[in-house]
Amino acid sequence: MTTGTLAGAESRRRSWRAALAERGVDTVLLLLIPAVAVIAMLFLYPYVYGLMISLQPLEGGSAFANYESFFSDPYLRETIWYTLRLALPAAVVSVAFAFPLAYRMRRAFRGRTLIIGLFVLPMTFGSVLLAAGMTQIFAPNGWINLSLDAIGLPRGSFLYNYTGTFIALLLSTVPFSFLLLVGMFAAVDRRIEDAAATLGAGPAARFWHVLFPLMVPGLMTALTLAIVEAFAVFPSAVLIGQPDNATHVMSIPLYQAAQQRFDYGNASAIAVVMTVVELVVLGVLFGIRSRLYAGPSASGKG
Amino acid sequence: MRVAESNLTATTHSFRELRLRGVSRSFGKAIALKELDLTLYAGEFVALLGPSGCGKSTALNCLAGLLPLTGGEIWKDEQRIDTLPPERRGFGMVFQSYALFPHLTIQRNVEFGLRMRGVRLVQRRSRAAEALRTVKLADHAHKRPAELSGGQQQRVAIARALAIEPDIILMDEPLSNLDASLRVELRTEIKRLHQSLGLSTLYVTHDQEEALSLADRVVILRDGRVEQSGPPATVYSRPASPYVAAFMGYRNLFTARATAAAGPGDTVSVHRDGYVFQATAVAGVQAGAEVTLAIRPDEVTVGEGGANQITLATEVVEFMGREIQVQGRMRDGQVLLLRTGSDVVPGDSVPVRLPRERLLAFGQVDG
Amino acid sequence: MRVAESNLTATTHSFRELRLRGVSRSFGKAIALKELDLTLYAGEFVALLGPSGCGKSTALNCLAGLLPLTGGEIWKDEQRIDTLPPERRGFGMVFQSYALFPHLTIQRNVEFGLRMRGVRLVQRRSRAAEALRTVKLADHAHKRPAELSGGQQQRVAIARALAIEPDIILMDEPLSNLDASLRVELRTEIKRLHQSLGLSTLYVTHDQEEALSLADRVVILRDGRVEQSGPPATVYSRPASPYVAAFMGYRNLFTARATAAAGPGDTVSVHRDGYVFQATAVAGVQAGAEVTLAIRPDEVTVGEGGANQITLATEVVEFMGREIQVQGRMRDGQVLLLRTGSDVVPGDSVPVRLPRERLLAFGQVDG
Amino acid sequence: MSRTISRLGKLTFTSVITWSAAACFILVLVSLFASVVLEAFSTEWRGGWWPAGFTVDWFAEAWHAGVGDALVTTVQAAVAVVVIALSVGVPAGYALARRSFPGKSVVVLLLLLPVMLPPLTYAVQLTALLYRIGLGGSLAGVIIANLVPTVPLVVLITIPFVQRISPEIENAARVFGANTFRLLVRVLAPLLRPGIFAAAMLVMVRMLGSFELTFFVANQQSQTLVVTLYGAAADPAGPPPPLIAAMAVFYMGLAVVLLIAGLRYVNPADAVTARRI
Amino acid sequence: APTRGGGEDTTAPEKPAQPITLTVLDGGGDLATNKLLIENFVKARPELVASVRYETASAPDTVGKLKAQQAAGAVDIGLLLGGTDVLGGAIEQKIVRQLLPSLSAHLPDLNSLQDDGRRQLQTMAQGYGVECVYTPSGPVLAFDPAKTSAPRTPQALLEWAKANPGKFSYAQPANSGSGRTFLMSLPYLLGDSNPADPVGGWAKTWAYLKELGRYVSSYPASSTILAKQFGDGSLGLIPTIVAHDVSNRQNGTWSPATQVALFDNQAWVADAHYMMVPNGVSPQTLYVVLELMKWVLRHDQQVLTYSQGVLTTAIAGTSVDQADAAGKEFVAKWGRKDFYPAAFANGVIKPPLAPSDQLKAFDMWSREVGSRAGG
Ligand SMILES: Nc1ncnc2c1ncn2[C@@H]1O[C@H](COP(=O)(O)OP(=O)(O)OP(=O)(O)O)[C@@H](O)[C@H]1O
Ligand SMILES: Nc1ncnc2c1ncn2[C@@H]1O[C@H](COP(=O)(O)OP(=O)(O)OP(=O)(O)O)[C@@H](O)[C@H]1O
Ligand SMILES: [Mg+2]
Ligand SMILES: [Mg+2]
Repeated sequence: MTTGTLAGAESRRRSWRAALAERGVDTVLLLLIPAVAVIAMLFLYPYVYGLMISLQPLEGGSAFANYESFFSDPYLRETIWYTLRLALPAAVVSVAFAFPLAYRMRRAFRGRTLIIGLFVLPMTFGSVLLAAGMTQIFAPNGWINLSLDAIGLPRGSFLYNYTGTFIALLLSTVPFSFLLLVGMFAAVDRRIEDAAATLGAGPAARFWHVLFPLMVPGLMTALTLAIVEAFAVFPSAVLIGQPDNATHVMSIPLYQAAQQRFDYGNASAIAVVMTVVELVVLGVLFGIRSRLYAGPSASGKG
Repeated sequence: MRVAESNLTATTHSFRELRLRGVSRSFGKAIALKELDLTLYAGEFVALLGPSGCGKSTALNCLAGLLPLTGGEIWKDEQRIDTLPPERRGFGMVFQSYALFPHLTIQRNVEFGLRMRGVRLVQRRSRAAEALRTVKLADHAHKRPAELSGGQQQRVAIARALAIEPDIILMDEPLSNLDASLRVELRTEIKRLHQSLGLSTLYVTHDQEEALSLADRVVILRDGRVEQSGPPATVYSRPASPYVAAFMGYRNLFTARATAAAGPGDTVSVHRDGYVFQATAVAGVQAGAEVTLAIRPDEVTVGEGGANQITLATEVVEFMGREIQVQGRMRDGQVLLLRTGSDVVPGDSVPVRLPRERLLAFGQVDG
Repeated sequence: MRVAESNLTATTHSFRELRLRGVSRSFGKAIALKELDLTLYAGEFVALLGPSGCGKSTALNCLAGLLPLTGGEIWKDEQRIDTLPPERRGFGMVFQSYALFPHLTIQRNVEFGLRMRGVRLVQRRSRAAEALRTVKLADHAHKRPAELSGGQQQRVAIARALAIEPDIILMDEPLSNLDASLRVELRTEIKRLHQSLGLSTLYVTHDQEEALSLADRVVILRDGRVEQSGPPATVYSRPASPYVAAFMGYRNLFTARATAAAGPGDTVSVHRDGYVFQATAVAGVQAGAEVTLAIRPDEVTVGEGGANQITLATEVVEFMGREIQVQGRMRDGQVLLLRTGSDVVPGDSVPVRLPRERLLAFGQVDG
Repeated sequence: MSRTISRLGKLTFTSVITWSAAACFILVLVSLFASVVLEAFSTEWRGGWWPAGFTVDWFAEAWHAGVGDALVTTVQAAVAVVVIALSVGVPAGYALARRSFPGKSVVVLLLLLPVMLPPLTYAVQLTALLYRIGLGGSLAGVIIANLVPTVPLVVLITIPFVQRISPEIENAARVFGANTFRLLVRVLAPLLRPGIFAAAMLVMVRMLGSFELTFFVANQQSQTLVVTLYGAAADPAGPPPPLIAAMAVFYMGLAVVLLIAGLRYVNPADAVTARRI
Repeated sequence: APTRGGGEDTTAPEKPAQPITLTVLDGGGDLATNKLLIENFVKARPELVASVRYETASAPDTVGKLKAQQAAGAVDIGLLLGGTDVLGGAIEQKIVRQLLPSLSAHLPDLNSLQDDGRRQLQTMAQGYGVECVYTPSGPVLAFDPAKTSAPRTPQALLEWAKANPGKFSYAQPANSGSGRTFLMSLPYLLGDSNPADPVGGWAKTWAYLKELGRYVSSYPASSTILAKQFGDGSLGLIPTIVAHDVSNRQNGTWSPATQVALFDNQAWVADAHYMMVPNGVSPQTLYVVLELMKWVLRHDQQVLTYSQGVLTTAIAGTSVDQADAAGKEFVAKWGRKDFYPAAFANGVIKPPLAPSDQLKAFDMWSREVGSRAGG
């Protein structure tokens, strides 16, 4: 009798577990715990604290005063636009730039590791270093302009404007996208491409019809990270951009609030706005991604 | 295959012959193809046979342009094609590993080649649908490869290659994962398409029956070289070497000594284990030379009477469907396999006969 | 398989039986397994047969714990194991897709399971080496899977599963990519290991000969359900339904009408095309009911004399090795296949006999 | 190999564009790198092709400013952060790639937020938290604080790489007795190598470059190179550019050494699923 | 006992029984001048200090760091150094202790040490800090005498900029000492209605800067970048401050031939840096820090700072003549002996804006001037 009920309970528990497993809830999810714990403990509290103080304006007034002041001031409001017009093209261009190159890294050729190393090199520059180096070589009589002179091209103005920040952003996001995509390309089964070739697909068609769709998840991740990186653009916007004007990105009033006025509430409010804008952008991306293929890049036997 | 009213209308072929000339391919130090010479005539159905790892897939891959040659040339009539990229060779190919596009539905997998050829949507749809019907997968058109069973995936690979109706189609064990009845059906279908479309087909298989029933010519590979090439009946009944014989199901291979010299096709006397056998010499045999005798289990007949009679001590009896397979030993311990419909039990002593015309004697054992 | 001196020492098994009880598995709306009941007794060799896509691999995957069940239970004696994770079930498995570890050498692929079991290096090495010798890949131990041919990869998959010497081994078409002679060799090897290690084996194959020669019991699946289960000889000679018959090589299936009722195993008179046949009823047949007649091509004998005599107009003749396969038509157009050693040419009119004991009559056609 | 070369040799329109873009990029990079190194060795450099004179004094000065200790701390902290972030992040990325479960989007969002927010917005509170639990000023504190932005990065990068891997291989590992841990270590980790490398690189960069978090949490003993560098750069009298360059050369040197070491062991372009026949 | 979150700290100093380890956080680059004095203190008073740890960072980061430590009630910093920006942030965030008048007994009599200019800036500290660096800061105009001569009035400067578009610029005031000094000096130069009120009283200044901005191609983000651009010739004329004039020539960023000039009716903006004590330090640390402050303000110590790059000391009544040999040499080599002593006596010396007003000015500058660079 007792064993019967025990067995019944046991089997109920099991079927319950099976039902959960079917929905994806099983022991594998335990792997999430350390990461979620780290973030929950170390990030959530500070972040929620920031959220709370963003609703407690220093000057008093309504709880949303910090947000109201942001959106009612065109100079601040426009930072959204300045950020987007810097971050989005930079992210897209860096991924678009890294993609064909990463594609070419699939073939083994002499010097491949060198090229990979060179491309990843800027990851080792900090943003300050990057800015310092850029002010050196892009200066009106720096190497770049001297070279342009030497080959008879007109000098360019690469510093303290949109272009400068854009270049700096590229220098920091391209290597990363490149590294990510090189790895993703390597995971694509070559036989699939071979199959496409025998079916009459030339290099371009193979690329667009086979490789590209298989690369989409990696591309999206690269784009996401590039956007995140570009949104946080601060040192390069200030150091080689035009921080009050063409590169007046959201992080600038944020830093000013936090670092000059020590108005952490206001800074948090701007951070929240920035996060929301970013989430909208990423939401669109993820929305697109969820419609595309994300699965193994090989099929069949072996 | 002989057909009552030939439906082989004189299809016009875009080429006359495809020639591999001394094609070699090595992987590092390992040599997969060793100066392979092989010709595929337009409209011909050639079966490529050989043991696992002998270079069959390598040969197809070289032909399709997926592996660069380390030596030799490939010619299509007067055009040298081994330098063309795969997409410009226009061969259809069924990969041993299927190599389906994991991100495309079955429908689109099959349509892929047509799309590359710029075939219009409507026509593409209908040809893909037809190819899928041929392999009995019309119901699965909307699935992705990962949602199919192994055999279903294999059939998609076939449909994909057939849909483009290429001049030359290369198939690498296309039916290996299918059950017997489906295999027979598709075999027939492939043969039909081969004939109606005038395809030239190079077909790798390890299924001897498939090779024999489909092919106009059978090519046996050995370590990256052609060991024998000829019509199925010839290869089957007159293997050129013990190697081919072993491959053609001559599972009883044992040595004996010739008592006299004999020319090819002649009857030769050999002795072993106290018995004297009359065998058919495949090539010239010298007196006193060691020869290899070969006979298929199903050619060994049970019962007394006639020449080449020996007695076997049976050991293992296996059920094989219509017949049983019996493993027995000669007096000197040599194992012999035979198939029979009669009832034999392990431990029996059974008299068997090795028909002279089916007992082949190979002189000069190589390899 | 009957063996002269049984080398089947009474191996002690760690369990008595493995039971699948009403096991179901669906993918979305598609049902792959429908309340499957199946028992594997310790030490038994069960062959799972069925057409492509009928759920064989799904069944193995469920058993191994790789797919959660949508219904039913799996018991190992008194222990319910369907909730155990795969790594705790201790089964060996040969995947239909091989699923070799691409980053490991062959050697380490084969060692993998042993390593997971904490087997010491020296022992691991020797067991892996032995398993590789068994599948004739000792020379390739240092290669990566990508450097092997299809058949070689398949053999690695077998070696990997054998190396861990599991209680229960699940094999999903393990020999499909091997040539005939290697297949026979490995078949023997698998059987030997099965016996010497006392493995319980569930073996998916589409090769009827393999199933019949290896298995203690054959299970035929149909749409995720067991259609028939029994010893090879029974399933072969007494298929339970036209479906099984078709699967067992009864390629001639045609309808006729019973003239009188008959019980199972009785002789029943049927008529078609003006002929009257005597057939063996597999299940009860009612008078006047439509029956399906089934006969294998190789049971149809050429020649005059005896009952069940008909004349065929031959159409296609195919070379099959020892015999030829002839496709002919009865007067009403029904196609019949037969195999014969005699010389038949297309266009002949050939008298054939359908032996009563081999001509099966199934009443009540389902599906 | 010969195929590779023949393909590479073929100049198509797109390949010309790609390679020349790459060449420009590399040219800019290398000159950037070179200019910083050159500047660090220069007595003065006021524009033009070449500095006025050369000296190694700036390196000595940089060393006196505490670069030596900071180097050691940086290596310790960077290695620890990379190791911890990978061992925490990769399993989580695996779980997110392989399972879809109720509430997954919440977890994803939670993991996305820390990468999206500038550290400044939570640095003060996070630091206070660490001081409160007694980790302020310690190397452990520095390491822990740097996990916040880096763990999510690892997770994000891992996801697409896991999706690339056929589940059948995983199945095989499980059937042959690998539990989840061993599956991760013995099978997935090697297959994910390029992804892990990419993640490690990014973590390293974030770690080496993350100023606020490290500065707030560190004290003089536990400060990293970048904090020392910022400290020097914060001199309102305007630090001499060559000194900054010299410190930067230390910083780059360290990063380049780590990069080369990484590339020695992992070639991100090396596929485990090579062409098969 | 440490107090949390910036409540009033009333700890009384207490002489330590054992020498302590003192941590100094420098948010204003003040160690450059004061480190020597601190080291001397350690040597002189080993019974109080065993060792000193130095940390440096930019002004905003120092405030953030201290705030975090205080939020957790675990302050390990004993002495905070910084300019008016650090001071302002520290007062506003309530992270430093008010030293005067409550602890005046433990400090020297500042009135006797400081003259008017110094006292004005000491007053700005509201008792939260003790001045340790003082200088009339700027603006001075830097130029290359070989290429141009310096304008002597704001109007002439405008003309110069118009004649040489893109060749004049100044660093963003929010991020640079030189930029803000120029900005804060202009209302005096132009005669604005209320130089202390950037919002209401700077009409002429804003109009002037907007006009000037039409000929400026971009405003560099920091004095360092500005200096670099001037050094490499991209810019021909820049407003700078005394300290930068010295350091840039000294480290080779500028050619030694560079000259500086004053406006005719020069309005110096003074600059000062302060020693501060965070809330929540232990009584022993407090004692040591107060002793240190006394030490630093000693006449014999202050004259040593000439060798560390200053031209004016934190206390009145010192001169280069009293400096040691190194100090004399330094001033002789870089200090424009013939120019600065006279220049400091020229024109008026004004205190900078209060920190909160500075922020308002910076914000207005960003909106009105910075956002229109080059246009
Ligand atoms: N992941 C999946 N999603 C949807 N359908 C699936 C999936 N896996 C299998 N199926 C379907 O389930 C059925 C059974 O598949 P299973 O792989 O078990 O067949 P099988 O008997 O092994 O066939 P084969 O002999 O071809 O390997 C097939 O029709 C297949 O299309
Ligand atoms: N990429 C490679 N690197 C090294 N050796 C290889 C590679 N590909 C194939 N080989 C070797 O070349 C030989 C021929 O391989 P191939 O695939 O052509 O054999 P196959 O005849 O198709 O065999 P199977 O019937 O098993 O498919 C094999 O021994 C194999 O190990
Ligand atoms: Mg092959
Ligand atoms: Mg299957």
